[in-house]
This record gives sequence, structure tokens and C-alpha cells, in this order.
Amino acid sequence: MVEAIDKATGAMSSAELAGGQHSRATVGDFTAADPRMVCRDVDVWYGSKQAIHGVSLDIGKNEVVSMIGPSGCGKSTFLRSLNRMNDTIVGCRVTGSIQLDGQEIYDKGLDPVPLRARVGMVFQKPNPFPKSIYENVAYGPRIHGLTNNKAELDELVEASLQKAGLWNEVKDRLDQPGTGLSGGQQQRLCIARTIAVSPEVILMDEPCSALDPIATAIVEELIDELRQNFSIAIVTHSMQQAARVSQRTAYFHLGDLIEVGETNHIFTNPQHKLTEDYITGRFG
Amino acid sequence: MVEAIDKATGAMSSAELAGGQHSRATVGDFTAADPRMVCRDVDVWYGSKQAIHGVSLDIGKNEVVSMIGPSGCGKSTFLRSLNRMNDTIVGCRVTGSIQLDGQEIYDKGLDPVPLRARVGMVFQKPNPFPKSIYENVAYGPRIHGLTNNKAELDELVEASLQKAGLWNEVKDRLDQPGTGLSGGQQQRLCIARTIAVSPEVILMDEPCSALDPIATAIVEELIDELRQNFSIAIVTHSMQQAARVSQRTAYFHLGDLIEVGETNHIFTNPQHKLTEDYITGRFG
Amino acid sequence: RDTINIVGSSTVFPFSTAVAETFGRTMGYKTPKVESTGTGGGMKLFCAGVGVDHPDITNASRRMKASEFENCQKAGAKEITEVKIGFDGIAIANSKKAPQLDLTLKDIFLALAKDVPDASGKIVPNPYKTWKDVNSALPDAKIEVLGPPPTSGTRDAFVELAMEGGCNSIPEIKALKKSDEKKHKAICGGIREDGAYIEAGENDNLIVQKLASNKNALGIFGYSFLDQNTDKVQGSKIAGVEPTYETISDGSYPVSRSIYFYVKNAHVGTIPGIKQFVTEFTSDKAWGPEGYLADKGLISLPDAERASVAKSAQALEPMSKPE
Amino acid sequence: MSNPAAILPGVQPRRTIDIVNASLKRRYARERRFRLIGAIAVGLGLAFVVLLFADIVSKGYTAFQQTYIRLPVTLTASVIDPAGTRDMESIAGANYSKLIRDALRQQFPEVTDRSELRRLYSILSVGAPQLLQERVMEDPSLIGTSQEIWVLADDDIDMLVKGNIDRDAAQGDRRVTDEAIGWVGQLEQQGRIEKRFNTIFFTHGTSREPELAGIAGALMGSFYTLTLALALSFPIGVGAALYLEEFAPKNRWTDLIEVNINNLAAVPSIVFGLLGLAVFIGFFGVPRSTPLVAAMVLTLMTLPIIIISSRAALKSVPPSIREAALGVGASPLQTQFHHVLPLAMPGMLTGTILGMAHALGETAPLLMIGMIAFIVDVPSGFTDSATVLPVQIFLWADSPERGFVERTSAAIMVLLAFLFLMNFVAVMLRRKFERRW
Amino acid sequence: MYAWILILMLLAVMAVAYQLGIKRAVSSVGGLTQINALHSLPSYYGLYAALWAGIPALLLMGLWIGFQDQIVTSLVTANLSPDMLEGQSSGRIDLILNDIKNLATGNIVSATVTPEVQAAADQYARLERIATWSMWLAVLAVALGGMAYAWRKTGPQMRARNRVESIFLAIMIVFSSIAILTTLGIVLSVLFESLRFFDMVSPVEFFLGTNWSPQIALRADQVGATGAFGAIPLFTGTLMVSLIAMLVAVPIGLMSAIYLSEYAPRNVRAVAKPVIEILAGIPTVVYGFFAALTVAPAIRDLGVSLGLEVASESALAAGLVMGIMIIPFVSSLSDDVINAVPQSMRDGSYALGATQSETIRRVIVPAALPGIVGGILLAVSRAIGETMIVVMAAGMAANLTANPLESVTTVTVQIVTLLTGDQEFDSAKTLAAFALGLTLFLVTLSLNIVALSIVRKYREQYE
Ligand SMILES: Nc1ncnc2c1ncn2[C@@H]1O[C@H](COP(=O)(O)OP(=O)(O)OP(=O)(O)O)[C@@H](O)[C@H]1O
Ligand SMILES: Nc1ncnc2c1ncn2[C@@H]1O[C@H](COP(=O)(O)OP(=O)(O)OP(=O)(O)O)[C@@H](O)[C@H]1O
Ligand SMILES: [Mg+2]
Ligand SMILES: [Mg+2]
Ligand SMILES: O=P([O-])([O-])[O-]
Repeated sequence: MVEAIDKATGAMSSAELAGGQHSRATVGDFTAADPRMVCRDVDVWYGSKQAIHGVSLDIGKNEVVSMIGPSGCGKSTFLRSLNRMNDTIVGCRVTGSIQLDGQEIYDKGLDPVPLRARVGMVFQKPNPFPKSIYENVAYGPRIHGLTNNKAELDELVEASLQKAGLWNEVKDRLDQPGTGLSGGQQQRLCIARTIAVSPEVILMDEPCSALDPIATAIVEELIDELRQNFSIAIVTHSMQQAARVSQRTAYFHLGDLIEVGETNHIFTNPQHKLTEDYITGRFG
Repeated sequence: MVEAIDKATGAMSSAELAGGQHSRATVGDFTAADPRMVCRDVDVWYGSKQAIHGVSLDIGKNEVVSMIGPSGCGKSTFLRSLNRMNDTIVGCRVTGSIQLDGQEIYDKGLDPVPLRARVGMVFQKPNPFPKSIYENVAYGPRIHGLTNNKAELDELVEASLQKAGLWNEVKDRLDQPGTGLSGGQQQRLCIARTIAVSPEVILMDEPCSALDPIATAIVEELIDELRQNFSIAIVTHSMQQAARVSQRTAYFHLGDLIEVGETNHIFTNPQHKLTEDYITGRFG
Repeated sequence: RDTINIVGSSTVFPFSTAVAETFGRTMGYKTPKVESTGTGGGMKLFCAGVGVDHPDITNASRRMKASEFENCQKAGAKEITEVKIGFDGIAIANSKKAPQLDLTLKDIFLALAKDVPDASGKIVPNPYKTWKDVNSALPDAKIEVLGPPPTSGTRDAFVELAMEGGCNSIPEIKALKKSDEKKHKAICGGIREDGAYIEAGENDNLIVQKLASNKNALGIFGYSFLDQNTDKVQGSKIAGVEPTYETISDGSYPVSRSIYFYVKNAHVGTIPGIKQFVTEFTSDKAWGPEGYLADKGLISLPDAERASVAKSAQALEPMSKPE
Repeated sequence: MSNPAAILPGVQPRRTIDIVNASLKRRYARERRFRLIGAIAVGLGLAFVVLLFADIVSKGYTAFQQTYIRLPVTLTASVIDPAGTRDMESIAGANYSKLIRDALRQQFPEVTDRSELRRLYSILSVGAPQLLQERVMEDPSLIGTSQEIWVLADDDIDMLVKGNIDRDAAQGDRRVTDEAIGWVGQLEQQGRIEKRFNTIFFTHGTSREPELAGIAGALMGSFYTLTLALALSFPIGVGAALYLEEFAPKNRWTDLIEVNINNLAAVPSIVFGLLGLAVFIGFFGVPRSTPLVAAMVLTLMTLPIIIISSRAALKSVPPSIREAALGVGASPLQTQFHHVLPLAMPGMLTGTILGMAHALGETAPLLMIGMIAFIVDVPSGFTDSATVLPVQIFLWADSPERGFVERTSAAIMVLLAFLFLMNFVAVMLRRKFERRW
Repeated sequence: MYAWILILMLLAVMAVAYQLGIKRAVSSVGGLTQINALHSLPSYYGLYAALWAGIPALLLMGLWIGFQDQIVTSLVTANLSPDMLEGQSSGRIDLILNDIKNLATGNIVSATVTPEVQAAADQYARLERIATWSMWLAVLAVALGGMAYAWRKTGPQMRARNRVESIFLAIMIVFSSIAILTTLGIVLSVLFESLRFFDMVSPVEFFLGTNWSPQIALRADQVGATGAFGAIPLFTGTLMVSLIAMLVAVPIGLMSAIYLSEYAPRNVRAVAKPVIEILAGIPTVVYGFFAALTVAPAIRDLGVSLGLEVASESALAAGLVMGIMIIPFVSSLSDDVINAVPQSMRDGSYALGATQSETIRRVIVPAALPGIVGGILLAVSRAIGETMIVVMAAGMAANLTANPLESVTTVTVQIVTLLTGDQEFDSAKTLAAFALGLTLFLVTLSLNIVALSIVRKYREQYE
């Protein structure tokens, strides 16, 4: 596999020039026309182990960027560094530049709290609070003061659950613990919880992994709807899904961002050997 | 949706006769030629809420049965009742008959410990122990005394990790905690952990939900290999996967087993309206 | 501050509190606060200075030492009235179920000293295991004595009164006093540590109860506990004298010590009631042989001495530096 | 593959289930043993509680009754209120002792000798006149009437009536003379002696006379002390734990602090007394012997317990919960207060229960700050001189009078009741917060 | 009394400030509908105002109460005629002032009241009154001032949440520092006396000597004021008693915790856990009597029937009973952390065919280890710090022995007896208590460092 990368790097120099000066290894244009988030040369370490190597990538306005790549390649790690969730992991360090609307998010003075309210996240493992379903969704709006009264809050909770496609299943048991839901229900609950605070950028780490096609369709619809106003980065293992929902796709491999580009372009005409191998399933 | 079921039940009576006297609603033949596990009229309650309604289903020798159905329909619940994992949930009750090799597993006298050694399980949410990767896999063999010495154990751990497609990624960090792995790696670790004790029946609850296509292919290969000797029940949301790996498929809906049959038959020619809707994605 | 603060000895505590209570009940003053800090601790607090933050009276189960007196002087507590209030008998007792012992001071010394002279007069580590070894007239029972630890004033007194008395009854050792005083003191003051003497802490009730359940054991504790527990334990005779109110009072029972309290005269006149408290304490209805303190186990001074102490106490005559 | 069940050819010669079944018996034996040991352990724990309770209760329950003697007391107006003005001060100063003694004397006309009379009077408590005075002052209309009044008996008589003194023993072997036994017997025959509920025990401060000694002072002292100690130590302990575990940077310094706090728990409590003496009393001038200073010292003593258990509880909250909250934009403090603290609360409350139990039962540090004291008045504030329950117990246990034996145990019962009450709230709260996830 | 009223009033002001803060914040953005323009939730603005109203005022009040008496007293003193103070020590002046104060507050006074004292008393009472009233005014003024300040600051841009949180964080840091100050205080309060001790007794003897016998050194006038100050028997005694206690408490405590949290029905647990916690609250005197009068004789009788030589006071009796006392430290704390281990861990193990006990021993206990060790450390600490039981049941003889049937003593016991007996602060005897305290502190510190590193090594973090 190491040789594969070496080969790839060798074959890349032209693509590199096209890509921009920051990245050394990425094929394709990692910039967006109207970027919300701009990442340059992002490195992430877990202790002494480097999990992300100089990744540069933009997330544009009104676009969905999907991140694909083999398991363990650093997709979650990269995603988590976009709203500073990595701060909570002891020994995890992030370097390089990540900007949201031109503001460096790893600035010393920057308060991660409003940042996370603006950049919402759905985690890979569903993690509902050990509270009632209602409280799970209402928590974010409550702490941000998004509603003025109980009725509004109820409405917001219902709308969020509706959008996540969970309302019908839970409307009679809103007061029961969120931890007593099925896997897929928990996942949708976490989606509902995240969209309830209407973040401007939404990071979704395999939001549909535990969902059946129907629920998946609902979430994908939701993503499409959200894209009208917000920016979305989604990690997925399903290339079909990536193809369906995203405008641009980034392919990660062993901590490197190998290739990025228009989604249909990537899936029909991958530039890099690794990308091609992965997409055609010839790999591993 | 309620009407849909009612309609379906009406249209079912002939299929019901074919199916056997225990089930009221299942279309298709839920028996297996050479059954390892035989479930009849299984009801599962969470407190006063019934999650499974009179499900009858066999799992045959050397076959893979896949269970599909919308999120929250009771797949995990049913699966967990096959090795009495539901015992650990407070307020969860199982009635009806579930037999393993002719032995009633909910018998008062029956001991769930050897049962679970024979009927292994991979959970929907990966739950590695807070131990090293090595210890995670070695745990089962150790408690059962499956190996006679350290060398054998090492070998077994390696083989299990190999089969789960994780060996290459973790071979240098076997002593690091299993909880520090990526989502998909944790899932494969749990698969390795389960197969390390060579259970006779393996229950897998969405084993590939966090896996990329390559890793998925490895696991599917593993399933196919395991099928040679064992029986496997797998919950999956991917109908492609169900089609690829399973011989028979059971479709669940709102706690009912709606239809069961040969996998290719089900996917090409579903009998029940609900099944058809689900498979063709016309549903919800 | 409008209450009297009293600190000091735990031995005097039961008497001091009884007076304090009566004083508070009958005299119209607030009941004084009495702390049990031990004699030394009390002296330290008492001599720390003059003023509302410092106690007015300290109780002592021994006389104030010269060094303590000097500390008081230095801190400005120049005039101190010493009041000797009576005796505290130290009983050596055993269970009623066992025969009463008749010991001599010498027996006590030989049984409990760390080093004793052997037949040849050479000083050896205490070899005696049973009372019979010590004195053939005594029963053949293991030596097992529960007594106070080295940190307590009672132990001090016991060493001074019983042990030293006993060791001086042995001529060779008595002779040592002149030739090698240091050695003499070491021999007379050293209590054996091989388990025959058990340091039992300062809860005398516990000793009484332990005696009740262990026939062999002897215990060393204050007379008031003997007085209250005559149904369980009996005091051993010492040189033929049983510890009773009378024998202690008239001095025929050898193991008893005087107890005191000290008044800071500087506080009289500003802390309300000190003088009245002293008067109450030194009234016959309190400390007389028929007084309520006698009922609590205090052994009164002889009549004449009581009268003179009462007089000087009520006049708050300052003491001179103790030798 | 020769062996169908093996994942690994050659490694497992037999099917897993055979191996499992072969060893199952042994494993089950171990399981049963383990479980049995657990049950035994719980049983032992409970048995110790029962044993100690039985011990305490059997020794102490008699203290809740007290012997009284019914006497026909004539409340002569000329003695109580010679001026007839019903002036409270003069009523207070009257010679009630004489009234009671006269009443007793009436019962035993044959006793005339002065010293014999003195002995007769001594079967009554020295506190009896005061109790009568209180009664008359409450109800001045009694003056001039003749009343059958229950007069408190002396502690020795109380012990005699309760059977703690052997009437058949030789006279010298007991505290009560034959003559007194005779008198008491006579009164008993006339039905003039009765054991009545001991209200004094609950309403009075301590006393040197067992029959007059009450627990109210110490109870209030403990109440003030513990209330304040709890109010100080719980927020401080939880706050410190929260900061150290969740906010402080993890480095050598915080490690040092962690070790240091663990170490503070091992510091003998009397050393906290020394510290309190030097700092609170010596430096800040907090008054000695007060609940205020005691509470401060006990706070220092219990803090390590609360901090350590709180940190352990915080550590056991899964990180995913924190991530979930942070992920929707909660601030770290909100995350802690809304999600982590409630989940860690059971452990924190346990630490508080244990710490407060320790503080409630501790005497050694109080010694240094002047709480081992005889204080009759019931404190009415944080800066009144006071003593606390364990000190009272310690002092009573060390008192020669027989009557204090049962009172010691009764006081312990009161302390335990206090403990129960205190823990009850905490235990309820703990149950409320407890959940598995 | 008045202070309470003032505090209640302050609370009222804070409540008002809270409401006003919210109002102000909401109106600053033009009403409830525009609330999203605020940086923080309105309640944070309220809290901000309440804290500004409360904290400075409370601080002022604390300082005022702390200094008022001093200031008033010095004013009164200044007015006393010089001949009354002439040549008087400060303590004496204190007493005169005390008399004046007693008079002023209507307490009993002992001396005859001279007109001058009466005048001073009147002045004192007057000044007190003035001071108290001005305190009220000042405190309330500061509270209102704080509120006004917050009011002025409040606006849509103000980061109220951050400010409130930094106040809370600061408070928590202050709380944390209390632990450090305590340590500092403890070290300082034993250090100097310890140094004095080591002036008299060589550290070599103290740390390496095997003979502890402060008895000969009782008094300055006694001979051989050197005594024997070998601390080793005390430490071995401590070790033995604590070890025995741990041998009782750890198995019983841990197994009860496991049983209660894993096996027992919920209602059994709900009852048994608090009941066992009572063990930690029973006063040590009770344990002492129990150990001395029940356990020790039983051990002795048993020993005698086995033909063993058993002292009537033994380390075993004390250790056993102490073990009972500290059971709850192990059981309750372990129970809590075991209960907090996520269910998915158990599921993972059961699904592999592990028995419940295997799951507990190999998965749950390791996952809960830090908490369990914390509980055990607390139990050890409590055992080391306990005196009453040891004194009553193990005697006080400093035997250097490994035989638990012999009488031993512990460091803490010696510290307490030395400090509560007939103290003498210029003799090695009493100072030894401080040296022992310091040494114990250092010894337990190093043990704790070892414990921490072990826990770190074996810690298993779930999820
Ligand atoms: N512990 C529980 N307590 C109460 N209800 C539960 C519990 N677990 C699951 N349920 C409910 O039972 C139903 C079936 O849940 P189950 O987990 O079996 O669904 P599933 O088919 O596995 O769904 P998914 O594909 O989302 O995992 C759902 O409605 C769920 O909310
Ligand atoms: N907390 C951690 N500590 C140490 N290493 C970690 C940690 N989390 C992840 N890693 C490692 O970092 C690498 C990238 O992990 P990451 O979770 O980003 O992968 P991923 O692309 O999300 O994979 P998956 O699709 O399986 O979720 C992996 O090798 C993983 O083992
Ligand atoms: Mg991931
Ligand atoms: Mg499921
Ligand atoms: O307390 P004492 O000094 O009398 O032992």
C-alpha cells in the first residue's frame, strides 16, 4: 500500500499545480467558489501518531461536500477538527489553518462555544443524552434561547423530529428516554438534535449508517433541503449516497486527502489511482 | 400505514396456511430444511410496549438469514432475543418458543452462558472493551479456555483480526486501547472478538454499517466462509448486502415478521405489499 | 465575654464541671465553660496571656511548674491564685470475682518496673511473670495491669507515688539516689514494656469493664471510678490499707495526689463571677466531706487545711513561684 | 478443514461448545462462589450494622425513661411569694428545695435524725427544686395549692429502680444504702415511684447529674456545625472536583494536586484541629468552641473525601455525553452542569454522605479548638459556645456515674437518628439521579 | 441576627437585579422577538447583574463585620482617660473593654461601674449602632452600585455567558486552591515544631530507631529527658492495623458493592446501601467499646483455646473492627462507579458467553478501577487516621512485631495522645507529635504517588 501512495505521489505533480500551492498530495481543486470553511494544511495528531497529513479543503456555501475513504483513514478525525470537537480528546493536536467565514477557528481568542453552535455535528456513534426524547431535541434551542416560549419550543422539537423522519415513531413517547430507542432511531434523534439549533455548517459523520433506505431517503432529502441555506460536510461509506447528495467529494486515504472534485466527476472519472481503485472496488 | 397492514393481513390468509400454524401474519415459509434455531410465536415486550408480535422464524444450518426492515421495526430486538441478550434490559420480556438444536433457550433451567458461547453476537453500536485491542479479542478465548498457551492465543487473535480485515491496521498497536480506534475499526474489532470464540450461530446487527465498501467486502467474504460451518443471522439495511450474503431474507415491519423466503425470491418477487414497497423504495 | 472560661486537667474536669453547673444554676451567672484539655494543655492556654481570649481558670492534677509560672509572668498574667482542692486517690483494682490483693509498694515496683534488681542486687530486665514470682504471698496469677499511658498526668503521679515509693524501699536502689541519681530515676520511673503493663488509654470506664471481664487483670484508675463501681471491682490494699474515702483523706492510703485550680487574678473584676465561682468551689457545701463534690469522688482536704485554703482562695492571694 | 468448528485450523481440536461445556461446571462453581461471597459480604455488612445497633439500643433504651417520685407538695404561698405580689423575680428566688424536702419528710415521719434526713433527701435529684421552680413560674396559679407532683429522683435511685443496682448485694458493694432501698421500697409500695418518659434528655443541655443531663445542647451544636460544614464543603468539594477533573490542564501540577488531595484524606484529623487552631482561631480570630470554627475545621477534613469521590464519579461519566452536549454548542460549563454533574451526582452524594458521617462522629480535631467542653447552655447560633454529639458521647462515656452508661448509648442513638435524617435526603437525591446508560 | 436580615435583603436585591438584567437585555435588542440578537441567553444577563449586585456587597459585608469591632474598640479606647490605661498591658485593656462591652450590651458586669466606664459603654453602644447602620447603608449601596454597573454594561454585544462562566470558573479555582492552602497550612503548622524536635532528637534515631518509649522523658525535671523516640514500631503498627483493616474492608466492601450493583434486586440495593453507609457514621467510641469488650476477649478466648499466647489487647481486634468501620468507603464508592459502567460493556461480555462473575471481574471492575481505587485509598486514609479504636482495643504499647495478636500502637494514636496528654511544648515528648505528623504526611504522600501511577497504568477508559 505504501508503494501505491508513492507511485501516486509521483504521478501527481501536474495535478498538484492545478490544485493550489498549499497541498502537496491532493489531486483536484480543493477550493470552493464561495467558501464558508477554508482548511489549509491541517495536520492532526493523536499523541505522537499523525492521523491527518496536511489536508486542505474548502466547504462552500450551499454545498454538500462528502468525504469518503476506507475505514480508519481519518475522515472522522478531520470532520471533528472542523468544529474543534477534537479539543475534548486528550493528546489530540490540530495544526494548520481552519477558517470559518474568514475567522481562524483555532485562534487563541476564539470561543469554541458559539463556533459549535454555528458548526453543528452528528456523531458517528449515536450519543443521545440520557434524558427524554423531547429534552434531547429541546436542549440546544434551550441553551441558545432560540424560542421564546414552550409552544414555540414544542413546535421546533416537532419540526426537527419531523425533518429527521422520527416524529411518527416517537410522537407518543416524547417523555421516554432517548437511550431506549433503536439504533437507527437514536441516529435520527441525534440528527434532529443537531438541526434543531439550525447551525450554519453541519458536519455529519455517517448519519445514515444505521438507517434503512427509506429513512436514508428522508435524511438525504433533509440534507438537500438544508443545503439551500447552509453548508454540509458528510462522511459516508456509501458511494451511492455520496453521489446522490453531494456536490463535491473528497477522497481520504491513510490520513491524506488524495483527491477532491465535483462529485460526478470523481465518480465517473477519478484522477488518482487510489481513488479509482477505491471507487471501483478494486482495492484492499 | 395502519391500513396498509390491515390490507396486507387480509391478503395473507393463503400464505399463512402455507407458512405453518404458529404464525398469523407471515407470508412465505419461515421454516428451514435443517434448522439450528427454531423460533415460534415470539413476542417481546419492553415494559408494556410490545416490540415483537408473534414472530416465527427458523435459522438453518449453513445458511445466512438476513433481516431487513425499516428502522425501529424490531430487528435488533428479535436478534437479541435469540441469545437472550434481552435478559439484560430491565423490563424486557420474551415469550413464545425459541429453540437451539431442539433445546428451548428460554427454559428456566437453561443456562444462558453456554448458549451465548454458541450463539455469538455483534452489536449494532460497536462496544469494544476498554482494554487493549489484543485483550479485546483474547477475552472470549481466555474465559472459555479455548487455547492452551500464549502462542496459540496469539495465533487465534491474529487469525480473528485477519478475518475481520483489521489485522493490517492494528498489528503495530495491539496493546493500545480498543476504544481509540475509528468507528469502522471498532466495528471490525467487535466482529473479530465474536468470531474468536467460534460460535455456532452468529448474530450480526448491522456489522457493516460503519464500513467502507472494501471492508464490507472482507466481512461479507468472512460471512460466506463462516456459513460453511455455522449459521448466521444478520440485520442489515443494505438490501444489496442482504442479496449478496444471505440465502433467506426476513422482512420485518413494526414488530411483525411480514414476509420471509429465499433471498433472490424475496428481492425479485415479493409477495406482500409491504415487502414490495420496502424493496422498491416506494414506501414511507 | 460574660462567661468564665475554664480549661485544664481531665482529672479535675468532673469536679470543676459540677461546681460550674451548681454555680450557674444558683448564682444567677452564666454557667462557666469548662474545657478538658489536660493539665499541660490547660497551662499553655492559661499562660498565653491576659485578656478575653484567654481562659480565666485552669485546672491541674499537679502543681504548676516553675517554667509554666514563668510563662504566665512573661505573658502578663502576673498574679495567680493557687487553690488546692483535694485529693485524687489512684486505685489499683481488680475484679470482684477474684480475691482482693494486698500489695506493698515494693510489690508494685517489682511487678511493673522495667528493670529490677535480681537476688544479687544486679539490675536486670524485669523477669517476673506472675504475682507469685514477685511475692510468694501473692496469688499465682499472671501480671497484667491496665494503666494510663506515659502521656497522662495520672501515670506521672502513679510513677511518683507508687513506683518511686516502692523502689526506695529497696535499700540498694535507695542508695543509688545519692551515687547516681540519674540511674536511680531511670530505674524508679521506668515501666516495663513487655506486655505485663498494658497502656490502656484514658477511658477509665473501659478499664473497669475490662477488669470485670478479665479476672486476672489489675487496673490503675481514679478513685471516683472505684467508688461508682464497687459492685464490679475492688481496690487492692496497699500496705494493708484499702482505698476508701477516709484512708485517702487522712493520708494513710499512699497513692493519692493533690489536685488544684489556678485563677488569673487579672481577670477578676472584669469577667463577671470569677470571685463568686471561687467562693462556690471553696464552700463546704461543695468541697466539704459532705459536699456534692465528695459525692462525685473528690476527697476533701482535712478540715484545717480546707479552711485556710478557702480563706486565701477567697481573698485571691497570689501564689509565689513554685520551686 | 478437518475440524469444522475451528476458526483456526489446528488450534482447536474440539468444538468450542465442548470446551465450554467441559469447563462450565468449574466456571459455574466459581460464579456461584463469587455470588455467594457477594451475598455474604452484604450480609456481613448488614449484620455488623444490626449487631452494633442491637448493642447500642439494648444498652441505651432505658435512658428514655426516668424515675420520678410522686410527692404531695404544698406550694405554700408564704414560702414562694411572701410579699404576695406574684413578682416573677421573687418567685424565681424562692426556696423550692425546702418545699420538696418537707413533702418527702411527710412521707417518712419516722426519720428525724439530721444526718439520716440528709440521706433521705439525697434520693431526690439536686435538680428537682429547679424543675419545680420552672413549673411554678409557668403556672403561678399553683401557688398556695397542694399538688401531687412528680419529683425527679436521684440517678442512683433511678439505677436502683431500673434494676442496674443489685439490691441483694452487700451494702458496701453498691452505691445505694440499705436504708435508701428501704425508703424506695416503701415508696414503690405506695405507688409513688414510676418510670416516666425522659423529656429532660431531649430538652436540656448536659449536666453532671445523669438524671438532669440532656442532649439538646450537643444536638443543636451538631446541627449548627454540620449544617454549616455541609453548606461549605459540598459546594467547595464539588466545585474543586469539577475544576480539577474537567477544566484544569492535565499536567504535573494537577497530578501533584491530585496526589496531594488524596494525601490530605490520610492526614490524622487532629492535625486539622492544629491547623484550625493556628489559622482560624489564631490568625483570623474566630471564637473558640463555636460551631463556626468547628464547621470550618470539619470542612477542611471532609473536603478530600468529597473531592476524591466526586472526581471518581466525574471520571465514570462516558465522554460521549460531553461530546454530545459540546456538539450542539453547549459551553463547557453548561455541559458540566446540565449533563455531567447530574450523572455524577450519585457518587458525589455518596462522598458527601461519607464525609458528613465522618464529620458528625469526629472528636479529635475538636479537641484542639476547644469543643471538648462542658457547656450547659443550648447554643442558639453559629458563634455560641457549643459542643457536639460525639464530644458529648465521649465525655459521658468517660464519666464515672453509672447513670451515664445508658445515656451514652442513648446519645449515640440520637446521633444515629441525626445521621439517618441527614442521609435520608442525600439517599433520596441519589436514587433520583441514578441511572444506567 | 441583623446580619441575617441584611443577607436576606441582599438576596432580595440580587433577585431584583436578576430580573432587571433580563429586562434590560431583552429591551436592549428591542423586545422578546429580537432575542436572537443577544450574545447570550437573557438569564445570563440576569445572573451577571445578580452576581455584580451580590458578590462585591457580600465581600464588603464580610470585611466590615471582620473589622467593625476592632475599629469601634480602638475609637472607644482612644477616648478612655489616659490614667485608666496607664501602665496597663494590652491584655488588661482588653479586659477593661470587655467590661465596657458587657455593660453596653446589658450583660452582667462584675466590677463596680465607674462613671467613666459607663460613659465609655454608652459611647461604645452608640458607635456600634452607627457602625452597624453605616454598614447597612454601605452594603446596600454597593449592591445597588453593582447592579447599576451591570445595567450600564448590559447590551446585545456583552458576552454575558462568558463573563458569568468566568466568574464561576474563578470561584471553582478558588475552591480548588483551598485544598492546596490546607496542605500548605498543615505542613507549616507541623514543620517548625518538627524542626525543633529534630534539634533535640537526632533524625537517625527517629527514623531508624526501633524503640518508642516517651515515658522516661516525661518531665523536664525527670532524668534521661532523652527518652526513646524510634518511630519504626509506630509505622509498623500503623501498617499492621491498617493492613488488617483493609483485609476486612476491601473484600467485604468490594464484594458488597459488586453484589449490590450487579446481582441484588434494585430495592434490596436501595435499602442495603444506605444501611451499610451507617457503619461509617457510628461514633468511634462505639467501635472502641465493641472492639475492646467484645472482639478482643473473643479473640483471646479463641487464641487460648488454640493454645496461643494472645494479649488482651491486640492489633487484630483493632484492625478487624476498624475494617468494619471503613467498609462503606469501599462499598459505596465502588458501587457508584460500578453502576456507572455503561451497559454496553456488560452486553459485550455476556454475548461472548462470559458468566456474570467473569464479566464483573474482567470487564467491569477494571473499567471502574480508578473509582474503586479512590474508595480504597479513602478507606486506607480513614484507617490511618483513626485513633479511638486502636487505643481502646490495641493498647498503646509500641511493639515492633509482626504478630497481629500482640498489642501495637499507631502513629496517629501517638500523635493524639501526645497532644492531648500532659503537654509540654519545650520537651521532645510533645514535639514528637509534630515530627510524627510530618513524617506520616510524607510517607502517605509517597504512597499516594505510587498509587496514582499504578492507577494511571491500569486505567481503562470506556468509550
Ligand atoms: N430498551 C428499550 N426500551 C424501550 N423500547 C425500546 C428499547 N429498545 C428498543 N425499543 C423500541 O423497540 C422498537 C424496536 O427496536 P429495535 O432496536 O429492535 O429496532 P431495530 O429494528 O433494530 O431498528 P434499527 O434499525 O433502527 O436499529 C423500537 O420502537 C424501539 O424504540
Ligand atoms: N482517540 C484516538 N486515539 C488514538 N488514535 C485514534 C483515536 N481516534 C482515532 N484514532 C486513529 O486515527 C485514525 C483515523 O481515525 P478516524 O476515526 O478519523 O477514522 P475514520 O476515517 O473516521 O474511520 P471510520 O470510517 O472507520 O470511522 C485511525 O487509525 C484510528 O485508529
Ligand atoms: Mg469515523
Ligand atoms: Mg437495531
Ligand atoms: O488531664 P490530666 O492532666 O489530669 O491527666
